[in-house]
Amino acid sequence: MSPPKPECGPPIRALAEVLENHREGGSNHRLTLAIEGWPGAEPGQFLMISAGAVTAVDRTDPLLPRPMAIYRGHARVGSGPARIEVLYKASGRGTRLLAEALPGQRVRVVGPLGRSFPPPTASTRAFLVGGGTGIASLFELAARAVAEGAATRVLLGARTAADLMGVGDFGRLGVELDLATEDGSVGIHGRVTDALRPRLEQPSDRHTIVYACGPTPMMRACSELAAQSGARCIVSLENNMACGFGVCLGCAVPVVGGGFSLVCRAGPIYEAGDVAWQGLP
Amino acid sequence: MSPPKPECGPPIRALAEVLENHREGGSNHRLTLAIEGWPGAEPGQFLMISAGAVTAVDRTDPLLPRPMAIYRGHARVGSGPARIEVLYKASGRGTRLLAEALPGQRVRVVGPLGRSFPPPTASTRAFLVGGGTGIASLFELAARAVAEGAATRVLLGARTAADLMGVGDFGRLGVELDLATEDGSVGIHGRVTDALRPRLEQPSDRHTIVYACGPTPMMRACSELAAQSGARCIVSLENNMACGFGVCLGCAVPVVGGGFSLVCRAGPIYEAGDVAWQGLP
Amino acid sequence: MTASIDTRVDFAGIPLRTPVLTASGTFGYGTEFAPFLDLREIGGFVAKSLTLLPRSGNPPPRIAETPSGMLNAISIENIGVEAFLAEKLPALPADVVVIASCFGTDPSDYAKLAARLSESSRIAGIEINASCPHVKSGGIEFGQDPILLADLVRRVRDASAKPLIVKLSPNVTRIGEMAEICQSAGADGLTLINAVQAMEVDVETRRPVLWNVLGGLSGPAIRPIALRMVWQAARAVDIPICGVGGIATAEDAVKFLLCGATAIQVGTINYINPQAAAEIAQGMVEYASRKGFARLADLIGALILPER
Amino acid sequence: MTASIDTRVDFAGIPLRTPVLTASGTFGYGTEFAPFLDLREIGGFVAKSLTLLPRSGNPPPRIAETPSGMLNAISIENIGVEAFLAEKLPALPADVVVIASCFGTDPSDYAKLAARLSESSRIAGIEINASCPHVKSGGIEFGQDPILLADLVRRVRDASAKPLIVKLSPNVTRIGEMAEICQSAGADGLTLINAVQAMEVDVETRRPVLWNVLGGLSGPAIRPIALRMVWQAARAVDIPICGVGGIATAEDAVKFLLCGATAIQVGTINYINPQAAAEIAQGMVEYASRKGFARLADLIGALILPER
Ligand SMILES: Cc1cc2nc3c(=O)[nH]c(=O)nc-3n(C[C@H](O)[C@H](O)[C@H](O)COP(=O)(O)OP(=O)(O)OC[C@H]3O[C@@H](n4cnc5c(N)ncnc54)[C@H](O)[C@@H]3O)c2cc1C
Ligand SMILES: Cc1cc2nc3c(=O)[nH]c(=O)nc-3n(C[C@H](O)[C@H](O)[C@H](O)COP(=O)(O)OP(=O)(O)OC[C@H]3O[C@@H](n4cnc5c(N)ncnc54)[C@H](O)[C@@H]3O)c2cc1C
Ligand SMILES: Cc1cc2nc3c(=O)[nH]c(=O)nc-3n(C[C@H](O)[C@H](O)[C@H](O)COP(=O)(O)O)c2cc1C
Ligand SMILES: Cc1cc2nc3c(=O)[nH]c(=O)nc-3n(C[C@H](O)[C@H](O)[C@H](O)COP(=O)(O)O)c2cc1C
Ligand code: FES
Ligand code: FES
Repeated sequence: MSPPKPECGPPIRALAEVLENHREGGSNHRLTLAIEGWPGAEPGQFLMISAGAVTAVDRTDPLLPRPMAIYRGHARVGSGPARIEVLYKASGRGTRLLAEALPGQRVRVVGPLGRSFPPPTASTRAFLVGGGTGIASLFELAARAVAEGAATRVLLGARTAADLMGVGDFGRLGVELDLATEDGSVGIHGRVTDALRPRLEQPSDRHTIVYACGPTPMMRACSELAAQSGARCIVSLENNMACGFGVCLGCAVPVVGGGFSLVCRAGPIYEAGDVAWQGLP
Repeated sequence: MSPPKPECGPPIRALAEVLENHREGGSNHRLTLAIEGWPGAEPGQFLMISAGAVTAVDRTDPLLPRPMAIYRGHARVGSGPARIEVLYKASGRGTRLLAEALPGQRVRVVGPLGRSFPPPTASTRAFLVGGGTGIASLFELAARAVAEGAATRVLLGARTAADLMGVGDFGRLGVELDLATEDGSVGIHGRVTDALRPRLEQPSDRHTIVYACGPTPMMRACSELAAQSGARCIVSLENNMACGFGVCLGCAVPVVGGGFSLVCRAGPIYEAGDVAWQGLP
Repeated sequence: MTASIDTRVDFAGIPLRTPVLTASGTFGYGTEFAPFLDLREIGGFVAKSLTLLPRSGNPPPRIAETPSGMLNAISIENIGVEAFLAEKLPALPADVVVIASCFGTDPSDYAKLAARLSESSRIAGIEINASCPHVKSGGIEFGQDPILLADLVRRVRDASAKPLIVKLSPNVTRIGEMAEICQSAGADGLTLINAVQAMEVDVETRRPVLWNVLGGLSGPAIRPIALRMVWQAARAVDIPICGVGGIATAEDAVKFLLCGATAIQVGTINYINPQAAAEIAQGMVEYASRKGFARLADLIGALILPER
Repeated sequence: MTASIDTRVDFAGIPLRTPVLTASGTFGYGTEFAPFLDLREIGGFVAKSLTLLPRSGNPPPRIAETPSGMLNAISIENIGVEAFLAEKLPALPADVVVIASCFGTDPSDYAKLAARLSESSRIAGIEINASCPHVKSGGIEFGQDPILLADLVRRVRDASAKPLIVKLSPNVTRIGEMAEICQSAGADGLTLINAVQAMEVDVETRRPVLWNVLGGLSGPAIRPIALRMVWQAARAVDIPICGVGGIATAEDAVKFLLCGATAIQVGTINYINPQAAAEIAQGMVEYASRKGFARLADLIGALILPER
């Protein structure tokens, strides 16, 4: 499969300083890092972050770093370090340890990694559909879409209001924003795909692009809705990763036409039509 | 071997709160813990302390707790938790992680463990000889000796002044205090045993007790000096430990007359004459 | 709600209150844990391996820490079978299940031990330690050689009518084959795994860390190896299996049951948390009720395999 | 001061700038690490195992995290020997030592691969992966069966004049015996260990974590097992040994040399720290100078054993 866009980089390995790391509703956290020598990143790229702050001596449990989308990158002030934001959910062992990292402590990062979203243009009708932590992969894309003058609607869904990530940030971008919660605590009562469906009722052409990131069933549903209305659909996949830069072969997902594709290298961004959905974990 | 004194206890397992944990010269640290349900301890007993503060999720590396002498136990205020002080040297993986524990964080402890020093009496001429981190095992004994009205002299040695633990505390007890440093930065220029030697030149009887805790060669030298002058010598041994309460059999040391003794259970306090010195690690 | 879960299992003819036992050599003779837990909160324990005569082990250092694990080379230091029967056994509450572990350098040692231990009504079962990974003569050869192992098990089987459990060594090419051999030789159950033979070096002294040079690796590091071997053994035999190796949490214990173990043993973690076994027993009940299992026994072999 | 240390070693006839290599399957085809380190800072690398034809591996999930380790069941996904020779090899700097790893389901596959690879002057040596722990047909049988292994090594020996290295499986009863077999069958060197066969289960889904059910355990967790096997193999054979298994620091690497390894390979840690191999190479120099060794080669087998 031809990648949507040449990968950005080259990635660096850095000892990032934690500037902020606080809880934002539910178990969602916002981590702000200062990274020296950051080469810049494109929307949709990610980082590998150590599972917890670096301690006096390296601990081998948990062993593997965790892949995290680059939620927002701030323009570097002069020659200083870049400021990079990550939104994450403290769920398992690594992210719960990460949630304990204090400002001034350090975390190891490798990135930017992966390929970025094919950018929207002024003629694009862009629907950015985010579910759960998948929302984190969409902010830079939304900002880019607005900058390009694309008609941009962001649809965000989660179980409940507290779990919705970054709603305020998206709001400030001035995009059209639809929210959906499974308990109806905010926005429409239901799934984010229920919010998308009516938007795609009219047949649309390839200038209409659905960018989806979230749980696999959600992305799969988005790709079907898009296909029905003739729209293009781009998804950002998740998979277990050990390295993040294409050497462990652990992140492979099956693709249409047979064989596998490395989410960390050929992805995480895919044309929905290229993904062999039934074969995903 | 008949233990010098029946063991105190029963030990408890507790999630202790870190009240203070700061550096005190060199790589020595003072850790103050608040422990609920603490049964009290006798001079010479120790704790098993987790290798670092307890984190959101248990990490299995480093795996084993670390044995640490109970440096000082403070009388409980009303029904509140007991305040226990530990002096430790941040040297290896576990103690360097322990040195990062912040006030308010928690560490797991099991204790009090091991047997205590045979107490001095009013008729005792007590020499407490501490080297390096071994000093930490002697403070409660010194306090007891003073309380009993024993003639008490404390001799403390280390590589350099900064490495000397708890000198101020011993001073405040009003004991006679001799210091020795290998670089001469404070006290006599040499080993703590060089400070002990002149004190034992006159032949002495069994009322003279040399209590020694420190590196094995130091304790061995003390036992020889004591033997030469006819004094009694009690030592506090160290050995690798996994459990601290007599089940792993990992802490065994050879004893005179063959066989092994568990430092955590029969010890750490031994009559110097019972120890098969040549067989120590 | 969790009260309604039936926690009982039958392991090799031994009725257990809960599938959670503690492993030989990690629980002393039981009494050492009195300050920390009520022995009735667990299914029972396997006592430190016994020899016919008292045995003093290796000189120090005997243990070392490794990533998520530890090494040991104790060499079966124990008080001997007679002192165990005379002093240790009577000190235990009557309703605590005690499994005795036998160790020897010759099959006849094992047979004599099993016969002697079988005279006591307090012994619920015999575990053959055919797998001690660091004693040159003894353990390792039995557990690693099919012929030796079959002979050993038969000899002990003839010497005792108690439930007979063979504890297997992980240091073999085909664990399933060893399991089959024990089954056909008359074993009632299997325990696996013992520690994995390993080594550690001190780069400062340039010497082996252990006096014995080689030792046994235990702790969470080996859990995935133990789980694999339990899974393979469970598919090779019909007799029940007791899983041991790196179990630190109730979830770990559940994994072993799902892979086919009838019971589990908590080992190294007892040192770090002397209350672990009781906490694991409780946690398994919570898991079962959360997952809607009425009996812990229903978890045995309940692993869902992809149909291919 | 550290500059004065001679870091060169000769491994199985391959002159190495430093004893630090990177392990097959953990370093891709080399080029992936260009952003992170200069390949000239390490001794060289073993490329991902190759098969005669391109091979796509197992469906996801392929990896899982375990205590101080990870499981993998990739199943030798690779681009095939021809694409490797045509595309990957030319992309590498001329002075980088490249060892090719061969994998097959039949001895003739290995022989053909070795012969084809030997045509390239860029290949410094051939490593036989006779030990892949998770492919039913192939790896595991060769590495675990003395007769199959001897035959395999002889067949490949006849097919190639390049330095021939056999990578052994840790899933055997007697590693020393396997080492001897390879030596007498004509191997120039040995690499050990490959990942240890293991398993992990997800208690929420009650399913194996890996699509393949079984996988290979790697990372620091297995280091004490690898060190033991290297020690045992080094005492069994005269041919040089390359130690691999859980190496994360220069001290870890030194331990393997002290136990008799001539070189080492960094594996899993490359994923976590893509600069690890270069840092380890540098750290070994610092260790040597701190300890007063003029040559890293002087560390080989320099373990001090208690005289008894
Ligand atoms: C490209 C990419 C971008 C991501 N961006 C974000 C983000 O911005 N915010 C966020 O909260 N999450 C993100 N995730 C998911 C995140 O990586 C996992 O939630 C996280 O790895 C779980 O780690 P844990 O320590 O909480 O769970 P644990 O249970 O401790 O994880 C155990 C192992 O499984 C892996 N794992 C578990 N769940 C996942 C998962 N869903 N995806 C990948 N690996 C997993 C872990 O990496 C680790 O190796 C992203 C995943 C990918 C692949
Ligand atoms: C009864 C007793 C009381 C002690 N009291 C004190 C004290 O009050 N203050 C203090 O600073 N130290 C004390 N020690 C020594 C202290 O336990 C070790 O310094 C500490 O375990 C080293 O751990 P680490 O994490 O720094 O080293 P690491 O290198 O990480 O230790 C690795 C392993 O070796 C063991 N180990 C290493 N050195 C020793 C040692 N000297 N003794 C026992 N185990 C060791 C560790 O416990 C651990 O299991 C005492 C030891 C014993 C046995
Ligand atoms: C210090 C120590 C001593 C042990 N002694 C014995 C023993 O005497 N008999 C035996 O069968 N197993 C013995 N074992 C092995 C354990 O019973 C268990 O099989 C092994 O440690 C793996 O389980 P774990 O990882 O939970 O510890 C010992 C283990 C340790 C750590
Ligand atoms: C994801 C992964 C893939 C591997 N692929 C191969 C392979 O293709 N060929 C091979 O000989 N070894 C392979 N190995 C084994 C490693 O080369 C190494 O022997 C093993 O991981 C132990 O070393 P470590 O603990 O340093 O990783 C692989 C290991 C991992 C983790
Ligand atoms: S995560 Fe290692 S190859 Fe993709
Ligand atoms: S430390 Fe376990 S018996 Fe002494």
